[in-house]
Amino acid sequence: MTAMSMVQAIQSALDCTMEADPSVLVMGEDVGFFGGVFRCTEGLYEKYGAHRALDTPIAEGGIVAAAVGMGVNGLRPVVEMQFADYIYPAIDQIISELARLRHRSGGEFWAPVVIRAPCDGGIRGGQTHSQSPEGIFTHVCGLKTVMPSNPYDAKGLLISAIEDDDPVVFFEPKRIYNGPFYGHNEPSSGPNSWTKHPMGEVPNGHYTVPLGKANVLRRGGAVTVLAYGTMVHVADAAIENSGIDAELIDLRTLLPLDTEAIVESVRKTGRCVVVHEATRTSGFGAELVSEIQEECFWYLRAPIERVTGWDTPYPHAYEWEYFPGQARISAAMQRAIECD
Amino acid sequence: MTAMSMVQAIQSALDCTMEADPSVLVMGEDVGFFGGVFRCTEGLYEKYGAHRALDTPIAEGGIVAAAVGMGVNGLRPVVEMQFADYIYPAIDQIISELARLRHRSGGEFWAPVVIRAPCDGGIRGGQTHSQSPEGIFTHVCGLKTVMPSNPYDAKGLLISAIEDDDPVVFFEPKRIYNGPFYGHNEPSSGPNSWTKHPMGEVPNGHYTVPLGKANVLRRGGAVTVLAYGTMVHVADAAIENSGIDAELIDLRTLLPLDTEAIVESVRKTGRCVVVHEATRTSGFGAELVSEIQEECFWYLRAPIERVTGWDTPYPHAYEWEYFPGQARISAAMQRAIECD
Amino acid sequence: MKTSSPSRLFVPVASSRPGEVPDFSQLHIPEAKASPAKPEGVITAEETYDLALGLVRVLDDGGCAAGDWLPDLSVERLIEGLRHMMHVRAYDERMFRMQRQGQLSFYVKCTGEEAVAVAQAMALNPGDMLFPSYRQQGLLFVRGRSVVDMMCHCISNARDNLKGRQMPVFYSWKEGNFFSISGNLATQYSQAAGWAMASAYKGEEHIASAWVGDGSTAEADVHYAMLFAATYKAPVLLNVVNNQWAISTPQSFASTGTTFAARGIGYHIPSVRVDGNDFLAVYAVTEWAAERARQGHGPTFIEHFTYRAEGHSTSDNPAGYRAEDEARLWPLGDPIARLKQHLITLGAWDLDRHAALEAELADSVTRDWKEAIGYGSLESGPHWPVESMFEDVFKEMPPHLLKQRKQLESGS
Amino acid sequence: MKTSSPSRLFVPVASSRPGEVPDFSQLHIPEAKASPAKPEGVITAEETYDLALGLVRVLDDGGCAAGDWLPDLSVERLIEGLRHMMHVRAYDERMFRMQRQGQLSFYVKCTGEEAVAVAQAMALNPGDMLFPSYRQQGLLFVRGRSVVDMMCHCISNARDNLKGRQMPVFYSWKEGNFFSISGNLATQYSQAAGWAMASAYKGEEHIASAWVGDGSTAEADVHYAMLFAATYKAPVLLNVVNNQWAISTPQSFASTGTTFAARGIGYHIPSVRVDGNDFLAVYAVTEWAAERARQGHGPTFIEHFTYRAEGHSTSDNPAGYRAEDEARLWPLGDPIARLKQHLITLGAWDLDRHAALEAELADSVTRDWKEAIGYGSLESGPHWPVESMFEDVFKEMPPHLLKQRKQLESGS
Ligand SMILES: Cc1ncc(C[n+]2csc(CCOP(=O)(O)OP(=O)(O)O)c2C)c(N)n1
Ligand SMILES: Cc1ncc(C[n+]2csc(CCOP(=O)(O)OP(=O)(O)O)c2C)c(N)n1
Ligand SMILES: [Mg+2]
Ligand SMILES: [Mg+2]
Repeated sequence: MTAMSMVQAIQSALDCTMEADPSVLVMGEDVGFFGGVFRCTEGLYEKYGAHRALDTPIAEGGIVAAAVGMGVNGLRPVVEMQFADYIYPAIDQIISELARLRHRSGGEFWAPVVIRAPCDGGIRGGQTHSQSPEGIFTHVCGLKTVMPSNPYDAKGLLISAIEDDDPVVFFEPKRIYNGPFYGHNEPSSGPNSWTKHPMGEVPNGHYTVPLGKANVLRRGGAVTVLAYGTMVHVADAAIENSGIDAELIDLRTLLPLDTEAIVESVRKTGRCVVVHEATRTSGFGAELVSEIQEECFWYLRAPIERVTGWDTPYPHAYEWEYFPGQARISAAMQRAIECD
Repeated sequence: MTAMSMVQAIQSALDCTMEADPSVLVMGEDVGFFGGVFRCTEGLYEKYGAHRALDTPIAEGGIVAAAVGMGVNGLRPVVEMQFADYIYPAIDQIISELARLRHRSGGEFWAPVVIRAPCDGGIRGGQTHSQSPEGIFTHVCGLKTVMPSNPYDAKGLLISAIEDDDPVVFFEPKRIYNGPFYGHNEPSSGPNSWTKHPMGEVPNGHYTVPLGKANVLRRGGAVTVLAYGTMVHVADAAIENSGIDAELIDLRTLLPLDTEAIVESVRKTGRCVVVHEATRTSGFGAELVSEIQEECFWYLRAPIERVTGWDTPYPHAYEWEYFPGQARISAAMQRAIECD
Repeated sequence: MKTSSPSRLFVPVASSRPGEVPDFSQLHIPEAKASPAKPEGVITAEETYDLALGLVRVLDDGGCAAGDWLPDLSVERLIEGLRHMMHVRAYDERMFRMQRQGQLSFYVKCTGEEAVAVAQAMALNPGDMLFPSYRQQGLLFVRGRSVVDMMCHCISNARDNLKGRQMPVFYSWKEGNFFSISGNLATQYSQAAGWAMASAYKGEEHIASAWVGDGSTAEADVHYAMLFAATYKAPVLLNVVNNQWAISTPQSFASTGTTFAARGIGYHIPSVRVDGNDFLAVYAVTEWAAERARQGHGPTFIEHFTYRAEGHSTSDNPAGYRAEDEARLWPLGDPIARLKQHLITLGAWDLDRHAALEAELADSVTRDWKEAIGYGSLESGPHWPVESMFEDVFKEMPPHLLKQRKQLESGS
Repeated sequence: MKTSSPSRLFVPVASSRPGEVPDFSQLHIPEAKASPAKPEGVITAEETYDLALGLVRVLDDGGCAAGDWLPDLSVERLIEGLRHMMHVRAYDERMFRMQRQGQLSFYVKCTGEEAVAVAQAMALNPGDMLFPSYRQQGLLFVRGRSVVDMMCHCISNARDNLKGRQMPVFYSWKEGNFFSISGNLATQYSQAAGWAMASAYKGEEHIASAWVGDGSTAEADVHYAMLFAATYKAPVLLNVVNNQWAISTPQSFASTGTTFAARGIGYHIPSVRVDGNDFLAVYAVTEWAAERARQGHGPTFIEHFTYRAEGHSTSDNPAGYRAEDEARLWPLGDPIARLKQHLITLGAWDLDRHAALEAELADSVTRDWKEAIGYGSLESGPHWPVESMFEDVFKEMPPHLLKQRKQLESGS
């Protein structure tokens, strides 16, 4: 076990899989010689060579297309989008091709491509370095969508994703790339290493965290809080600081969703708050709310609340006002509990 | 008033606006000389010239980009995507540029572009000529999303969209392009002209149907059914044939959503069925369910049902098994009513 | 809009429209003997300038073959090529008629362009991977796919290898290294570059070959393919089938007024423009390019200059947008007629044998059709079980799809 | 993966990496007097072959100007150009330092590339529309934007014309016909083609000019821009600022081994490669291209051959990926030093005046900074009211945003 940041855990996942399987390669803008603008591919170029830590032209659509072709030809490309905000030029290849290939060819062809994309705000990146487009991908049949909240899960989930024969879009919350995030609505507060964080202790070797399984992080009876990525930490802090007896579920995989774990919890608590940083309207929270109200209707004692980013582009100056912070989560939990 | 198919009504909307305003032009693949593969731009080339009924290269991303530039330079381009399935190569320009321009420039620049896209199944088009991607666009702040269900609305809404200073994605359900659809799950049943359909009588001149206003098509007290596009007809037939006292709301505009009309109805009926042809998970139905359960929780007497396309690519051979037909809608209404 | 100045926007026009006399005066078709020389050894993109702006031809208008592009093909191979092209045409005729009778939802002919797919497939190795568009059915004939299987796919019956999921003509045939065709134009062009990169990555000798139409070159994926193929010297043949039309839109909306092959040079890819109706020339250029790729010299960009003699598809009526006579007057003729003439000139073929072969192939596709329809029709089945639509979305069916499948089965 | 053959995948390499001696041996920089001739009259793309593969230079290494590209610029205009470039550099220095002190979230310098934006803006008309990338701040200086306003934008204070929404350097200035810069590379390149098409549509004489970096040419929007501009002969200047690097990636991952200008010819666009560090050459080429566009002869594709002398941005450390000396040894020198030398050679400038101007401009940006920060800082404000973030999403605020704004205000 080593104390790792999420960046290091991702590096380690890539290293482990590349070492074990010569068909695994990483590719993307600045991922080769330089090791990636967020350093997630550091060291791989020296260790595995230019063709396995493959620098590419700045053409997201071309990168994914090439990865699809490579996947069809027996490789397992792990593509890095420099920012999730720049995944849109590749979306036709992702939706129309990568996600559909196995089905449309009657199972003849498929491409085991993983697309890693740093998402969310947290670096004063304004509207083009802060987006959270995960919801869109959950609407696309044929894709798996994952977002880890800590180094342990990041490595275990990424290894699962690379070994999976289906395409996976793997979102990495930048805000917690380099250390834990305790949900303070201040850019620089909180400790800045994972050393004392249980999920920051990461095995050096191979292990997996299964896709499609949520993690119940806190047990509680008063209200269920569903979150993923950074928001797990914010929700955790909100629960801690509000003293509410909440059950906190880290979804880890958005699709396929661990409906079982969610339903079990909400049937028990009768109340639910759904949290994400993405914009509200038609965000993934909407799917969660719908699924829960269908499955748990007779158990619900309060409307399910959504605490999300506002329906505006991500603003440069107001990161922390845009950000769904503890106060909003606490207020939502409170409203849920007070209902009857 | 003239009896028009939806195709003719759209033609007429384009003709009216082009005649009134020299800054309006139509552009897209085969829309010029030929008049469009679905004939929606027929006659405009002869009447307004090659530069206003503008044939383009087959490059959806380039078409929208050019339209954005034209919009910034004072024109009002109405872009045709040959099929909604081919909107993805343009999605970066739509999401990152068209939708964001006004906001990111502090209101300095904006582009009043309308993007028309024939959507849904109905022509045995398989997975690449049948998709319903509207849900994705409702997740994008800065875009308006519209889908008419009949010729009268199609013309009135399209004129509103063209005259609107915000970008609008305008989905046109192919299945009802050339005549009414009475919701029979058979490809060729039902009458094939709009002559006797009230909403098929269309004024020849200028009129508008406002964006953001739903249309209550049937009054009823037992259950609210929300639908848009083709599904309005299927729901209508299901209600008619099941004899259920349902209230049917045609949303017409998905964003901005007419929440008021929806909430008023569901508070009255206490039950709701949401219908769309798009795939289920994270479809626009999820947003509707979430919004309703938030606003009407204490009025709800049954879980809100979603009747949607399956979470699979649209299959060639099984159009009518994939299609959310009357039987599924009736069953959902029945379940909703029987609950208590 | 304030101004009322006349528009200065240039908009390309078609060389002919309905009611007009077809006008080929812009074409500048060089004679076969004026073909640019076949390069020897390693070549740079710049050195292919004449090849990209000229036109490689082997067969002249009289059916004689000459020049340094003349491929080394036996008479037997030539007859084989002729037979494949005629088989494709017979198949197209049959399927088109069946569509008109309501047996298929859709069909696309490749009439007039048969030489491209047939000659290219014959010049490639069976292990080479094909990424076609919807108009290269000829590839399947050369690779020996069962025509009955192709038909079963087109009518989505119980023997359709694509399980009723795809439209007609969007074939997939893994066994024959024929990639699943997408309805989205050009998306596979760039994938072919990736496939070829993987082949080099693995140190293998297989190459890839990809096709798009003239109109489709406008899509981003064609740019990506050229950029990636050139950057990584990927062993891939990037073919553009310039059949002059993209549905109703002439090639001038994609060619920017020069040849398509010229665009390849801008990406530093050796590029060739070839008479696409000349079986021998297409074969020779393909053989040459494949050899380059296999030896590690990277991609070749090939423009096949041909003509779409029929409508775009069964959904189309070309009378609405092009001069009636254009196809008949196309100055580069018909690929089958030209190879036939060549074989006759060689003394290896005659009109009787030709007529006999035509009849034999027509019979053959009729028999195949009868067999295919015996396995089920589109409207009446039998099809694959409806529930099979939930399979292959993922490798293993996740819970939400299991649930939906159950709902479908229970009709709820 | 079964095979263990060695990889045959070609991957481009940088000309130098840390610890290596910079190697410019591949550059082939012609002398100024070897510049390709300036074309007279209407010209086809093919006729610009030499211009696209060569390099237009006016200033030689000693600061003398000659040749038929020599623009007709008075000494006053040259000094104006020098002043703008020095002003930009002073501004960059100051802002970079302020970023290091935590006053800006991010900053991008254009050091070494000042001639591109400054000379081009001076050669264009004020009514021409600019679609820049983030490294053409020089355009704003020439067009006379208030430096204080630029700074206020960069620190998102209450006087930021973009209301705190955009990152630093993503300027927008409608009054100066300077389009809103996007964080997404190249997206505006293709919009510029559309803007220019609209200008022609309306019969107006304004032209557009757009910029991307070498790395960004790989994006689809650059392909779209070239295709649309060429197809409709749009009056637009398509500029590629080839500063050799895209963050850590050398231009060889985008250039496919030829010049960027060569790509333009493939799209049938007259194309020129110009010494981007030569103020006079950039001015001359721009003036020529703008004139062509204004006369209805369509687009020109211009590669500015220059060098990114500093890191990519404040988020970057070039020591991690390129040889330390590369910038200093760049064989085409520094644009300010070269114009300065030229003016000295002309007897119109001297070292004292230069030093004085440098000091004056440093003072000026210091004063501007003090004023700007007086209107508010990024961290402490005052900013625009937080609720203003709900404005301009749509022209009029729809109900759901009104509701969210209320929630924000009430903290719920
Ligand atoms: C991305 C995309 N856009 C549009 C279409 C609709 N479409 C199908 S075929 C076609 C014309 C293609 O012309 P070309 O590339 O010249 O090929 P050809 O049909 O002549 O073989 C168009 C526009 C599509 N299938 N995919
Ligand atoms: C669509 C998109 N992809 C990736 C990025 C991240 N990115 C920002 S700048 C840059 C390098 C651009 O290099 P170049 O075009 O050469 O311009 P330069 O910085 O050298 O001026 C990259 C990859 C982005 N902003 N947008
Ligand atoms: Mg064509
Ligand atoms: Mg650069």
